[in-house]
Amino acid sequence: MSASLSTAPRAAPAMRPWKRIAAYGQEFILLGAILALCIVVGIVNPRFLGANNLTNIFAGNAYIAVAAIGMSLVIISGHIDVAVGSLIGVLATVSGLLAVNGYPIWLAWLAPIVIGVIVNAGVGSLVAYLRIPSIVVTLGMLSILKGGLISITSGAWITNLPENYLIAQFRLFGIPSPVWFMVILTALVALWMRYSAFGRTIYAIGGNVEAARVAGIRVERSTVLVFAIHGAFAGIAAVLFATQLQVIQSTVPPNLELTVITASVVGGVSILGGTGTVIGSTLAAILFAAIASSLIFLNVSAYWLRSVQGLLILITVLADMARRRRLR
Amino acid sequence: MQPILALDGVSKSFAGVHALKNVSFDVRPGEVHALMGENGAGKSTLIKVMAGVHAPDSGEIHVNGDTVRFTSPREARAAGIATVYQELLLFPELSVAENIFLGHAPRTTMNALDWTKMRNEARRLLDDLDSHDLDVDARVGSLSVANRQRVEIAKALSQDARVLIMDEPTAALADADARRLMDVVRRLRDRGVAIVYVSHRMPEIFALATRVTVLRDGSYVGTSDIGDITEADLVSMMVGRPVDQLYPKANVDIGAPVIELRNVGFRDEVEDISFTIRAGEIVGIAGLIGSGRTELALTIFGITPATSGEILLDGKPIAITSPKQARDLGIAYVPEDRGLQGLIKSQTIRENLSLPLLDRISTATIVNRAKESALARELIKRFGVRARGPEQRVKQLSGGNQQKVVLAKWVATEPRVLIMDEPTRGIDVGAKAEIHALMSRLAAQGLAILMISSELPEVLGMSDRVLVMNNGRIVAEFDRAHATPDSVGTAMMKSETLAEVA
Amino acid sequence: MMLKKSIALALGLGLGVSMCSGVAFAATWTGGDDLPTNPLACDGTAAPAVAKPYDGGEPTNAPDRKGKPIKVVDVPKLIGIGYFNATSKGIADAAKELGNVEAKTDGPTQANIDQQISFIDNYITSGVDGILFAANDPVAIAPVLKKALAAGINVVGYDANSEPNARQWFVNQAEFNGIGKALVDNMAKEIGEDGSFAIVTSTFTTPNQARWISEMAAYQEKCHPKMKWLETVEAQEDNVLSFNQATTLINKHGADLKGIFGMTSVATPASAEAVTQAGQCGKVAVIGLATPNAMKPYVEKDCVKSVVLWNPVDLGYAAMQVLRATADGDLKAGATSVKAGKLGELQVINGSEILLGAPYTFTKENIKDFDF
Amino acid sequence: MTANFRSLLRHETILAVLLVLVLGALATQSDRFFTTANLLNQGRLMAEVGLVALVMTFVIVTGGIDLSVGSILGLTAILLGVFWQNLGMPLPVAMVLAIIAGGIGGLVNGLIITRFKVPPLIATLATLALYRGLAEGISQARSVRGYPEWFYVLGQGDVWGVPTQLWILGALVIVAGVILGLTTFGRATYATGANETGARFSGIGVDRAKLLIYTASGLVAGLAGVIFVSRVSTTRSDMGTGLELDVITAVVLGGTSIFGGRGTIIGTVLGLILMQALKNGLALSGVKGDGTIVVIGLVLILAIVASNIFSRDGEG
Repeated sequence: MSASLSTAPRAAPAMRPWKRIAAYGQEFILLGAILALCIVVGIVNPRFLGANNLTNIFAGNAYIAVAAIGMSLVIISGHIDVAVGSLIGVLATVSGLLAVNGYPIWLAWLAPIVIGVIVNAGVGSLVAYLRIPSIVVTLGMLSILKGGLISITSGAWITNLPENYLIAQFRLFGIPSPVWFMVILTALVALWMRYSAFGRTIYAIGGNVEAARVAGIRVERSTVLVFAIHGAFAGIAAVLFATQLQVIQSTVPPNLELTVITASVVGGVSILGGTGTVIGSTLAAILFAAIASSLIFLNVSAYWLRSVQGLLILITVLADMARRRRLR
Repeated sequence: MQPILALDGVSKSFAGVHALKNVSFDVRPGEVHALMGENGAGKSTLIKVMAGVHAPDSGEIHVNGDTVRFTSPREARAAGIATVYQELLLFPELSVAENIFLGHAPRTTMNALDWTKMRNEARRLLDDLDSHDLDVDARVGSLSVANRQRVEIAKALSQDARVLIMDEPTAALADADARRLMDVVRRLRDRGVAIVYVSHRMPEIFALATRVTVLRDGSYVGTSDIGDITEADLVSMMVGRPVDQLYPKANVDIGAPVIELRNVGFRDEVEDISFTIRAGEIVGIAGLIGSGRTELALTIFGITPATSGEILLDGKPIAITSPKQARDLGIAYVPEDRGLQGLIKSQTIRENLSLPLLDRISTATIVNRAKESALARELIKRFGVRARGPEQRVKQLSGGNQQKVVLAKWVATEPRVLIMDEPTRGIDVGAKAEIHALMSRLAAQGLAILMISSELPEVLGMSDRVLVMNNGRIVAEFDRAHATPDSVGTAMMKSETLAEVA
Repeated sequence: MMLKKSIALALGLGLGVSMCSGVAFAATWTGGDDLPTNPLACDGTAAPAVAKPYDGGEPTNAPDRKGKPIKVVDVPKLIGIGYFNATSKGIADAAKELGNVEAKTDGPTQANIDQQISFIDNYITSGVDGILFAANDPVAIAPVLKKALAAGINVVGYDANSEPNARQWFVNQAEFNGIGKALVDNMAKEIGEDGSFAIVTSTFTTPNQARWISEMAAYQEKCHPKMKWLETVEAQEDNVLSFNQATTLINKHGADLKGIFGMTSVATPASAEAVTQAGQCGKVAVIGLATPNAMKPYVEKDCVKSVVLWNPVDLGYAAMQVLRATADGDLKAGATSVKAGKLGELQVINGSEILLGAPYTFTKENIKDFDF
Repeated sequence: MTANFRSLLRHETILAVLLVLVLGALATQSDRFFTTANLLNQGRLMAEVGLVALVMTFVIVTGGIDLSVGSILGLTAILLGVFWQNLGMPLPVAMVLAIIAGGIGGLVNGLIITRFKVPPLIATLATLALYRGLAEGISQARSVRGYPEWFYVLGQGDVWGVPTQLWILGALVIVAGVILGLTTFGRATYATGANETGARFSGIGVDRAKLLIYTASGLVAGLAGVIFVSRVSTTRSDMGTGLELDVITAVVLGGTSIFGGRGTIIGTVLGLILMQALKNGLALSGVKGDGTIVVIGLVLILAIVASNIFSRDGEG
């Protein structure tokens, strides 16, 4: 061993602080945007900051945040899923049907997760082993799930749900369970993405597939697994979605996939794969909910609501691009 | 000493084409065994067989005398064989430490990744490689090629590699970085690591290797102790015939000035550049990577248009704001990164050749296919591209032939000024000589040529004048007679700042 | 850099302008349409019936279908929602009862005008004898319906009308002003003459809802002038969105909000749920159009006192009966009433419309008796 | 023709064979399928999707995507009505201006993508919401109806027995086919999609090409919007919702690689016809709408699987 032949080790130059912030910048931007929004709207109408309204902002869209967690994993691994909305619709229906037809409640909660895993493992296999671009597979799945759901249920509403099935209406310490789900799952996945080998594998695959393969990562298997995990989150989201009200619509929520993808992407997950965190996507989902709510509080005509939302998405994305450029 | 890794009569074919025919090769602890051959000779396949990427069709692999069969890169790595690939298989979005430990990171008792340990270990490995200046938290995407290389080597070492395979590790490095790398290789060798070293650079082979093995057309040609062989022997073993003069610089009458730069700058990347190139003149630019050489070329070619100064063509000031405009003015650029910048690899030779010429072979914007094919065939012939025909896809060609396609497509635009950035990087000896000959011929036809190269012998051998760049500026100028390795090298290294963005 | 700044500026300006214009508009707008309204008298005396000549269309060279088996397709606005499931059931019931009709329901999965047109177009080609429809847009659907008439197909609408001359008859579940009156009167009864209320609707482009809202506004102005109209929010045909919008309304207006109108069978139960989950049962009234099954839990818990709706099963049933009568030649231009199976005689109004009856109000007492 | 002439031809062959099989099968299921009237009518119904799909082929060949086309269609439809009725412009002027407005929408997409380097998927996801929102805000949910009779020729009329919009579609198919297949611009498009940096370094005006393509995408979406208004005689702000999925499905079914660099107009046209034939033929054979969606989803996946398997050895 002839270590340190030359100069004594110098301390590595510390990362400049603003660069560190820039590296996690999207989360900060989103957090700032949420706070700024709350302050501005709170001044205009203090009721916006009322406990009920804040709870609603967090709880009402928690299922989007949960679905966006899985979506973020998929996008970080370099893929995309445009069928997630249809999948959630199907899984919510399955869950509701089990609940009203006398099956045990735990089965009604668990089945959507299991089925989500199975369906998306299939999607992942097509993507990984047959090398079909994920957008193509999921575009096909979108049609299949949507059409299939209506063929089978003909869109009949599911009513008479048992009281103890409605998990999204449970509260713990006064906080609705969807908020707990959102916060705990986000935290767990964030930690898992950072501290588990598989979490890092997802970044590796999205960053450079060839390098991942040579590094001994089983890319195909990992891809299937990422889709399967995404299916599990879609299942959880579906249960939250299904149990929020006492009626299940058993159709596909319109444009849900776009909302989920937008949350991931605005949350800082690069559509090119390899970067992003689930904290960002959850913050983005909260931001959207806050925007939707604040527009009502600000008396913005509902006619203009969607333009304002579109503009805000655009501004967030442009801010993100500017930040990334600075990082370079 | 017993070889740690030995291949015995290994053959491998792809879709019926033999890539390796009955090749035997071995490497012992504490030696550097150089593997040489022209592109397409089977070096890459051999490396991949050793690394477990390809399973051989026949023949045996022995590790420490035991017969093994690798079914995946993972197994080869478990056997202590690590590979540093030419294309640097790293994850640009992840940190240095993480890249080093991906797939075998230290764990805490909870089986979670131990980031503290990972960073400390990475620090230790990099310090071992004398890379104290490399931040373990830096994003790999923000590092220079040389530093990425160090990360790759650290990654190989992190797994206690007993055999380290290095595929053209210096191909993308400037001289100083290459020297630094060679020090690392020596140090590893002294530690008892067995090193398989692939390179086209003769001086390196003679400086480092203990033994050398030559492949040609997938077959084993021979192995020799480095002391028993000369450069000329090696070249003829590789090519199968003696090669002509190495730097065929013709004496050309230097004509009128073609392009002149006056205080040209781009932001703070290149500053205050002034020089003139005349017809028939080859001007070489030497400098380290990051010295602003390529940035200068990009500015002249309009990729990053000049932010100050002026450029004159035939004495008239011109404004270049896009590559398209540069091309139309008669400036051609054979770029540094052949695969990314020079070619559309998934397209055919014909399509690549015609891409900068589309306007000339089309009537009312409709491309004339007959003209295009004729042009492609003519260029393939004129530049000696070895290909099945114009409809072959570029990605199926060897590096040298790809480079000829790049050169051909630009020469076909009939430029006045030809900028060549690393024109022979990663090209085997035979093709290199052909490219140099072409360059000479073009100069003789009256082109003004600006050549950028990391290989000092090439710069010195081909240039009429040598400009040395450092830190974005031209710091020295030598005419052919005064440009020696010493003088140019000293100018390059002067006030060397390791301007690594960490 | 300049460009970047200017674009950022433009975006900012655009945002500001749209926000401001939004605020400006907020005062004047209700979510209704701009067609003339015709509010009923406050005390419920029926408006004098205006005799109007038949203004529907006629199929060209329709074969004699009297008593013969016919194939009928029902193309609702969209499939997969409770309301049109119920109408579809009514159609199937009537077809079964009649015995000589083969009926099926098919349609787009979203309330999409072009998809609905394509569906009808395909069924014209496939050669059906009769088409039942609920139009997503009265004008957009007209050309394809006229094409059906030209192909000799009997065309009858229900729920949402088309231009009159593009179909033969339209089965009107309840007149717009009748709905408007029923909803507003019920609300006034619950929250008092000076209460304030808000509306959750599907989209502003849905013609029926926009019409109802206009009629409600006109009627409220005329008969309950002290009630305060807070605002109208859009919630698509989406359960969870409706719930979120209703909850936001409750949070925004706090104690000022006394009542919520749900304008669709999706919005009403979701609004009731929002009130329930906010613990505002009894403080915020929910009145709206909805199907009884979805409303039972809230009505039974006294959170919702009254739900206004016609029976959509009856609506589908009547539409099928009318189509059969038309095909048989029993219902001709100028008729004043038509026999509709178990529903008995239905009146012809407005020239070519058949009135199902007055809207029905479900309450705790009677809601158990319905299952749709 | 393109670099991957052979493998492309292969996909198109598979597609053509599939199309013939489907047409044959559908014809045996319903004798009303293979009639001139039905086929022409189907042409009318697919014109809007077809027009947008032509330029979408260019967009996807450059490696991009445009999700905002459905919203642009809705926006131009609304603008047509507003220009004509509220601003009192002559209808032809309003038509031209509405189409130009569509082009501006596309241009904005292009600017966001080329100047700010925002990935096209994200940029057009944002403008998808923005343009739809503008349509809603401008229209205030009011429909504009009652256009003069001559206007309906565009969407409901015939010229020499063939639906008017089918002529327009046919003409644009030829124009798009020639541009993509034969011209220097087509080459630039392929080169950009296969390797953008390489194309730029070869003197191709990559940004200019992209700007033009996204602008054209907006223009044809605008044209489709005007035709659509003429076909359904009214404007609504929700027009064209979900159009992008149909368009992308047709283009991808036609063999255009979602990663860029590959694809032909012929393929897109085949994909389009296959999709429309399935929709129509299955309906005529008694399959309901929801079943048809399932079949289209399956066909999309299977067609790409098949062509991947057949062309795998063709990849170098």
